[in-house]
Amino acid sequence: MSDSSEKFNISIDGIECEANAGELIITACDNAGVHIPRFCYHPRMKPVGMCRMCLVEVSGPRGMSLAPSCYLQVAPGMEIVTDSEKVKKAQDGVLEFLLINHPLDCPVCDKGGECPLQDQTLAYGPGESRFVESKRHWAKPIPLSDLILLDRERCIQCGRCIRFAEEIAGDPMIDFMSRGETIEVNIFEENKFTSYYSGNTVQICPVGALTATPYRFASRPWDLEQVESTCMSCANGCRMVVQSSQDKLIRNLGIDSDPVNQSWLCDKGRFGFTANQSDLRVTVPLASNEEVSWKSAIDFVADAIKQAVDSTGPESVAIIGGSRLTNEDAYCWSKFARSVIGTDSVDAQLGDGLAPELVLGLPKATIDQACKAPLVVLVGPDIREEAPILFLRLKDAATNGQTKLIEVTPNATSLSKYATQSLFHRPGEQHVVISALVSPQELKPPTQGAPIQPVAGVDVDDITLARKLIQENKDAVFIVGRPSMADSEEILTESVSQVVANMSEAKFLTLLRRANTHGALDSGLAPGCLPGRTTLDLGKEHFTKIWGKVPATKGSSCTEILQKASRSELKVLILLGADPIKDFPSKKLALSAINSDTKIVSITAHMNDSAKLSDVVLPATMFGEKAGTTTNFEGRVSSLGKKVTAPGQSWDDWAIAVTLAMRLGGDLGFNSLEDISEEMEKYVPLYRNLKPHIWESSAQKDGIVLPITGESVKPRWIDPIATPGISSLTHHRVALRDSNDNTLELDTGKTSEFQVLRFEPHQGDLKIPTLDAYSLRLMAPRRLYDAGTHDGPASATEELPSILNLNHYDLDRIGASTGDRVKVVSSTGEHVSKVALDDSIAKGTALIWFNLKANGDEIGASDLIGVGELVTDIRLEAI
Amino acid sequence: MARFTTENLEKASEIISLYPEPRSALIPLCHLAQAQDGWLTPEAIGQIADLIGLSPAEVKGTASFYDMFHTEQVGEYLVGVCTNISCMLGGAYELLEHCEDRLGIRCGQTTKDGKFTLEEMECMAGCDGPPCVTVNYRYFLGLDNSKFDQLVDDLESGRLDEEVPKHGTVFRNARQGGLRANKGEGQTK
Amino acid sequence: MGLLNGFKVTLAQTIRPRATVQYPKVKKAKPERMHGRHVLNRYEDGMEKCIGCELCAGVCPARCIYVRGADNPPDHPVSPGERYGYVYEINYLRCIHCDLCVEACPTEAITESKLFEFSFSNRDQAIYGKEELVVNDDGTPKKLPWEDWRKGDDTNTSGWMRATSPNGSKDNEGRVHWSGELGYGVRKPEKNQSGELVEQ
Amino acid sequence: MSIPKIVTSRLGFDDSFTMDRYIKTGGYQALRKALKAKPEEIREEVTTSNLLGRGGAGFETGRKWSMLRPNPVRYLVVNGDESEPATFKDRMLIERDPHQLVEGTLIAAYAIQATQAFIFIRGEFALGLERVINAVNEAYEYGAIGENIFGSGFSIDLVVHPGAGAYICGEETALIESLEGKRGFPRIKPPFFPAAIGLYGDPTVVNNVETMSNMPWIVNNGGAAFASLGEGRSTGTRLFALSGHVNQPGNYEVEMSKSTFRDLIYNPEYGGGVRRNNQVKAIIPGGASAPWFGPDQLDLALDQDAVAKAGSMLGSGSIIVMDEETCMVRAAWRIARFFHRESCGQCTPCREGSGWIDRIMRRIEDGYGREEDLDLLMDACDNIAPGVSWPPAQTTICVLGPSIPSSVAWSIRMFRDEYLIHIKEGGCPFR
Repeated sequence: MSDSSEKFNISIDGIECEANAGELIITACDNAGVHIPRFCYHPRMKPVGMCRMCLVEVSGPRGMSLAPSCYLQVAPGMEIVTDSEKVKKAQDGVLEFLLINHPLDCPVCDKGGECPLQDQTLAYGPGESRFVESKRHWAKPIPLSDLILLDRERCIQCGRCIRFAEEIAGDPMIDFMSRGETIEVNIFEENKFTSYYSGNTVQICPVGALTATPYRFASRPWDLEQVESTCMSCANGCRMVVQSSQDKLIRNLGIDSDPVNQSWLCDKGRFGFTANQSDLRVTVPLASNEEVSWKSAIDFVADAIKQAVDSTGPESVAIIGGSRLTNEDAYCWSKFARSVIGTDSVDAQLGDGLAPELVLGLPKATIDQACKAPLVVLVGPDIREEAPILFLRLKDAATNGQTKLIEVTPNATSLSKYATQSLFHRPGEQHVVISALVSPQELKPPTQGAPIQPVAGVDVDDITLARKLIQENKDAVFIVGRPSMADSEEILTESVSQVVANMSEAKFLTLLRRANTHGALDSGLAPGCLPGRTTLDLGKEHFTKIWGKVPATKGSSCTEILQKASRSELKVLILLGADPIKDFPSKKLALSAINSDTKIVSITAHMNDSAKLSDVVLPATMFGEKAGTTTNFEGRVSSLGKKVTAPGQSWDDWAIAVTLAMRLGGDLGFNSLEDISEEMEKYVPLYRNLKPHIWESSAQKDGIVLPITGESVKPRWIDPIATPGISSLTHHRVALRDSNDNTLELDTGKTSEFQVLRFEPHQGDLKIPTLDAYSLRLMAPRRLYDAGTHDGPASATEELPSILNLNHYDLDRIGASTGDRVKVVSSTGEHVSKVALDDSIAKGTALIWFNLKANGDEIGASDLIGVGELVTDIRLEAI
Repeated sequence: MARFTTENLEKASEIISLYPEPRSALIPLCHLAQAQDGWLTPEAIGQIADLIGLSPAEVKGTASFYDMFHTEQVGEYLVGVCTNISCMLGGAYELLEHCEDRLGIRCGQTTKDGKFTLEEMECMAGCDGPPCVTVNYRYFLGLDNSKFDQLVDDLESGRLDEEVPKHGTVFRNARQGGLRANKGEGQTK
Repeated sequence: MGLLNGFKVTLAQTIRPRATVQYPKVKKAKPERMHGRHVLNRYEDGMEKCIGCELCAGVCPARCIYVRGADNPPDHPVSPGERYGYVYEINYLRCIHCDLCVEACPTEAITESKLFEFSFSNRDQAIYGKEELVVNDDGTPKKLPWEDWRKGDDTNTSGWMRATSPNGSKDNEGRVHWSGELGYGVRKPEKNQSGELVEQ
Repeated sequence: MSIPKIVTSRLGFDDSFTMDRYIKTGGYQALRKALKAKPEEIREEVTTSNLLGRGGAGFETGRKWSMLRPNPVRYLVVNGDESEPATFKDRMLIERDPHQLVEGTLIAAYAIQATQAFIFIRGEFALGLERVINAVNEAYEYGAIGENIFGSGFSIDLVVHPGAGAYICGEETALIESLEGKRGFPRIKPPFFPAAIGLYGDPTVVNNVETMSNMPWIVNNGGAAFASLGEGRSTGTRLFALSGHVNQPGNYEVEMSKSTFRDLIYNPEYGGGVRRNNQVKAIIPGGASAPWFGPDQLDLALDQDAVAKAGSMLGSGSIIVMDEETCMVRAAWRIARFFHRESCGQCTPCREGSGWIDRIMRRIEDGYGREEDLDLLMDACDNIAPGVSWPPAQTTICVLGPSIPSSVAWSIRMFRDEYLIHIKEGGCPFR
C-alpha cells in the first residue's frame, strides 16, 4: 500500500467520504465504518481474492459490476455499493457454496461461538441449505506438528495459514495440495510444521480447521474471560489478550498492536501459559525443601539478613535477578535493597546480558524506527532465537520495505537470507569488524600493493561493501545483543563504543533475553544504578530525600556476587526469580556459589536448579497472576493483566519485599500496587505522568515508549475477522472517538531532579587472545526453546542435543565423526562430549547451544566457560 | 532408485539453467523424476526442493496440482480413456466399462501385477477418433472393444515396447546444452 | 339471612370436592410435560450422546451446568465423534428446571425426567456428576437412594417434545422431532402431533 | 474452393514434421525475410492482417503486442496447452508441423523484441513434445535460434516447457504461474495483466499455437493478403475442429466468415453429414464454455462477430455436433463434470459451485432429480456468473468460473422438457 498522502473523494453506499490513494476498497470501507464480510483477506498480508466473500458493486468503465473489494484499489470518484440486492445475493451465494463442503459440527468445533464463518453466515448467509448431496470427507484431524492439528473438512481454502507461513514467517512448511474441490492444506510427508510461529495460523484461521493442542476442547468461547496483557516470554513485549476459563489460563491471542507485534505471537509466548500450570510450580514456602509457614519463612530470611548486616555490613547481602518482576515489583525491591538493607549489590542480569549503561544510556530506537530506517545493522545473535517477533518485523522491513540489512554475526542466522550483507566473523572479534566498518579510516594493506588481510575472518570485499552502506547511512539503527555466552560482554561494549564514537546519529535497539530486564534496570536493579536511568552518584541526593537512605558506594555485579559467595564472603543471597546454575555463563562458579555457606533465598514461581539447593524457597506469582507494567527492550512500558488467582500460597514479589521490610523494622510505605506506581510517578522522572488511568485509555493500549515524548499514538481499528477469538477490544476506533479524557497531557522526559545515565564510549583496547592452531573457539548462542524454567512445556521444535558441533574439517582433524565422544579441555577443566557435524560453522569454531538439557554424553556450554575470560578457547582430544 | 541418478542430475542442472529463475524448472524436473522412477517419490520431491531452493511442501503442493504427477505408485501402463463430450458422444463410457471388465479393475485402480492403471481422462485432443485412448500418453484412436483387447495383448506381450515407453516418460528427447544466446543486459535479473 | 350471606362462599366451597391431597402420603400423577431431574442419554450401542459442547452450560440461565470436553480416547470412545463430555455437572441447588439445556442440546443427550423429589443433606450431594446423570445400560435413569422415583417418572422424558420448531419454520409445528434411531426413548407422538418421525 | 491453406499446407506430407520437408517447402524463408525488416514493420504487417488470437478470446494479435510495457526484459510465451474439450487443432499443428510453429514463434519474438521465448506445450502431448523439442534442436543447429540468427544480430533462446496436466493452465496468467514453477492459479487482474506484469514480473505476450503458425504466411504474403480473406474483423482462414456426431470428424481450415456451420457439417469435404443421417439437435460452437446453438442457427456464418451477436462464441474453434439421439442432460452433465475436475480451487464459487452442479446434474441423469432442482441449478449458475447471460458476468478470478454455467444453463433453457422427463420418469430415456 502506498504511502502517498493524496486523498480524494469516493462514495460508499451513496455517502461521500474521503479515501487515500492506493488504498484498497475494503480498507476504505472499514475506515468509513462499513463492514464488508471477508475470509481470505487479512490486513497484514497481501490480498489474493480467493474467497470472493468481499464482492461489492463498483463503478467502472462498463458501469456497476461486482468486484472483490480486497484487491481493487480506490479511484477518485469511485462509487461503491455494499448493500444492493446484487451484492447480497452474491454474498449469500458464496456462503452457500462455502457451506456445501463444510461440516456442520459446530458443537464439537473449537471455533464454534467465535467463528467468522458462523458469524458471517448468520449475518449474510442463506437461512437454509439447499444441498442434499453428501459432503466431501477427509480423515478428522491430522497432526501438522505436536502443536497444530488440521481438520481438512472444515477448511474453506482461504489460504491464510499458507500465506502466513510463506509471506510473514518465511517457513513455507505447509502448502495447498491437489486441486479444485479436493484441494487441501498439508505438510510434506513427515516434515512437521515446526515453525516458531505456527500458532498464528490457528489464530487467523477463519474456521476451526486449524486447532492447537493446548486449547483443544478445553473450553468454549462463551465461558472465556479475557484481559489485555503483555507477553513476558521474551523482552519484545508483544501485546496479547490472556484468556481463562474457570480460573485457569487457557489461551493467549496476539493483539494487532501496530508498533509492536502486529497481531503475531511466537509459539513460546502463545503457549507459555502452560508454564503456569506446570508441575514445577512452587506453591508453598519451603525451608530446606520442607513446607513451612510464610511466617517462619519470612522470619528465617529476615533474621539471616539482620545477622549479616549486623555482623559483616549490608554488602554481605546481595540480590540477583528481577527480570520476571513487574516494574512495580522491581522498584519495590530496589527500594528495599537500598533503603532497608542498605546494599547496592543488586543485579537483574546474570552475567549474560548487556552492561546497564548500554541498555539505559544509548540513544534508543524503537522497533518501528528500525523497520523504517534505511539501514539496520544487526550486531549480535540470531534474533529469531532471541526475539522472534522482532525477527518477523525486520524480515518484513527487509523484504517489503526499504530497509537494508547488514548482519555482523559469528554464524549464519535466520536473517541471513534477507540481509543485504552478512559478515560472519570469528567469534569474539566482533569489535574488530565493527571498527573496520565505522571508523573514518578505510582498510589499508599492511604495505603498499600487498593484499589486505581478511578482518576477523571476514572477506575484505564484503567489509568494503558494508562499509560503504554504513557510511552512506549515518542514521542507521544498530540492533545489538550478545551473540554468544562464551564472549564477554566487554566485546559488545567495545563494539558499541566504536559506533558511538564514529556515528553520532546512530540509534540503538538493545536486545535483552529475559522479559522485563529493561524495566528492572530502569528501576535500578543493577549495581551503581538508581531508578529512572540514573547512577548512584547522580541520583544519590534525590533518592536519599525520598528513601531516607541510599548506599554510599557501588555494589557488586552478578559475577562479583557469585565470586564473593563462593569465597563465603557473602552471607545472604536472594535469587529474585533467577537461576544462576542454568543461566549464568559459567556453571562452575554458579554451582560453587550456591553450594557455599551463603544462605540462599529463592523467590520463584518454579522449582529450578538453584531453588532446589536454596535454604528457603518463597513461592511467587507469575505472568497472568499479577497486574502491573512491564518494559520491553525498546523502553516501551505496557500493562500486564491479572487474569487468574495464583496457585497455593504464592505472593506478589512486591508484597514479599514489603513484608520483609516490615519484619526488618523498615517501612517501604506501600500497601498496594497503586501505592508503588504512585510513588514511581511522583518521584521518578522517567515515569512522570504515567498515571494508572492511562492504561485504561484506548490511545495507549500499545504501550508507551519511555521517556515520554508527548507524541500521540493513533490506535488501529482491529479487524475482528483477522483475529477471531478476541472479544471486542477497546482498540476499536469507535471507542477512541468516545473517549475525550485528557490522557495525552504527557510531558517530555526531561528531568529536573537529577541527571540521567549516558553511555560514554570507552577507549578500550581489548586484547583478544589469538586463536592457536590447535584450539577451537567456542560459540554458545541461545535458542528460543532452552532448558529455562520460564518455558512452557509445549514446544514446537524438536529438542536438540546439547553437544559440540563442528565442521567437517575440524572433525576430520581430530579423527572423529558424528556421534563419537571426545575429550574437551577448557580453562574450567576436562569434559567428555559427543560431537556432531555442522558445516554451517566456520573452521576453527565449535558450537554448543547454551542452556539445553544435557543428558548422558552431552555437555553444557556453561561447563566450558570460565569467568572473566574474554573468549573461550577449547581443545579437543579423541578418546 | 528414488534419488536422481548421476546422469539425470546432470540433466536436471541443465534444465534449471534454461530458465531465468530456478523455480521454473519444477515441472520439467518432476517429469524427469517420474521418467526415472515411474512416479514422484518423496525422496525425489525432497531432492527437487533442494535443487530449486524450495521447501518440499511447496514442491509437493505444486506437483499435486497437476494431473500427470503421481505421488503414489501407479502401474507400468497408464491407460487413459477420454470420456469428455466428444468421446462420450462416440461411446467412451461404453468402452470404459469394457476396459474395466477386461483389466478387472475399476477406474483409478491398478492391476494386482502392477501393469495397468486405468484412468478416466479429460479431453486429450483426440476428438477426431473417438473414443480416444492413451497408453502412457501415446494415442490409440477409434478403439472398439476388440481393438482394445488386442491393444492390451500387445502391451502385455511387449510388442508395443518401442512405441509406448515406460510409464513416466513423457518425452524421450531433451534440449542439449544450456542457453546459447547471449544473455542480454536485462536478461540477467 | 344476612348471616348466611356472609357464609355463602364458604358453604359453597365445603361441598365441592377437595383439590388438595395428603402429600406425601398421597401423590398425584405428574403432568406430561413436567420438568424434573436431568438424565444424560446414551445411544443404543451404549455410547454417550453428550459431546461436551457446553451449549447447555452456555444457555443455562441459572449457571448451574459445568461441562468440560475432551478428546475421545481412540480405543475406547465414550461418544461417537471426536469429542465427549469429560466432566458434566449440574448443581441442583441452582437449577430452575427451565429445560433450556434440553432445547440447546444438539444431540438430545440431556433430557429431563419427571423426578423432582430429591433432597440433600450437604451441598456436594446437590451437584450431580456424570456418575449420577448418565442412564443405565438399559436406558433407564440411575435411581439414587435419596430420590423418590414413582411410576412414570422415568418415561416420556422431556426431550420427546422439545423444540416443536427447531429452525423456526412453521412447517415443523406439531411434528415429533425426536430422532427415531437415536437410542433410548423413541416416543409415540403426543396429542396433536402428527406422529411422522422425521428421517435423519 | 481455392482458398489458400495457410497453416495446414504441409499436412499432406507424411514427413511434414521434418526439417527436410520444411526447408523443401519454403521453411524459414519468412524468418529470414522478417529479420531483414524492422521489428515495427513486422508488427505493422500483423496489425494490418487483423489476425485475431486463435486461442479462444479472439483478441487482435497486433493490438496485444502494442500493449507491451516498455522494459529491457520481455518474454514471449506460446500457449500450447490445448485442453478445451473437443479442440484438437493445436495438437495437429504441434505434431505435424512443429517447424512452422517454431518459425512463427521466432518471427513474433523478433517483432516484439523478446529476450526469451517459451513454448508451453501440454504435458499429455507426448509425441508433440518430442517433435517440437526436435524441431527446436534442429533449428538451433540450422542457426535459426540462438545467437545472431542468420547473421541478423538478433539473438533469442527458445525453451520448450512441458505442462503437466491442468486445463486451467490454458488461461494465460495461470500458464505464466505454471511456467514460473507454481500452482496453476490464475492471477488477479488488475494488476497482473501479462503485458504489464507477466512472467517473472516482466511484460509478457502470450499467444496461441495457431496464431503463431500463421506468422510465416503473413510475413511471406503480407498482412493485406491475409486481411483480404474473410470478412470484417474475422480475417484469414481458421482451423475448425469438428467432432461429435459427424461422419468425418477432423480439423478443417476454412476461410473465415465465408462458410456456415451447415457447410462445415454437411460438406463432403469437411464433416460429411451427421451420422446415420440423423437430425442435428444442438451444436456447441466454440468449446465447452460456449452457449449452445440449436438447429435453427446452423446457417450462421463462421464469423467471430456474427456468432457473438447470436449469443455465443467461436472460442477455440471447436464445433461439437449432437444429433437427435443424444441425451442433452448427459451431455451437459459431462461438461459440468469437466469443469468440476479442472477447477483450480482458488475461488469459492467455482471450486464449490462446480462440484455441486456436477452432483445435481448426475442425480438428475441417474433419475433422482426433483423438479425444484432446475431452479436450484439456474440459481447456482447465477451465483457463479450473475445473470447467466453471454458474455458472462464474473464473480471469479478467471473465466473458468463463468464457463461452468454455460452448458447447464443453456441445456435447461433449450431442453427443459428433456430434464422434466428425466425427473418424472426417474432416469434417462436414451439409455
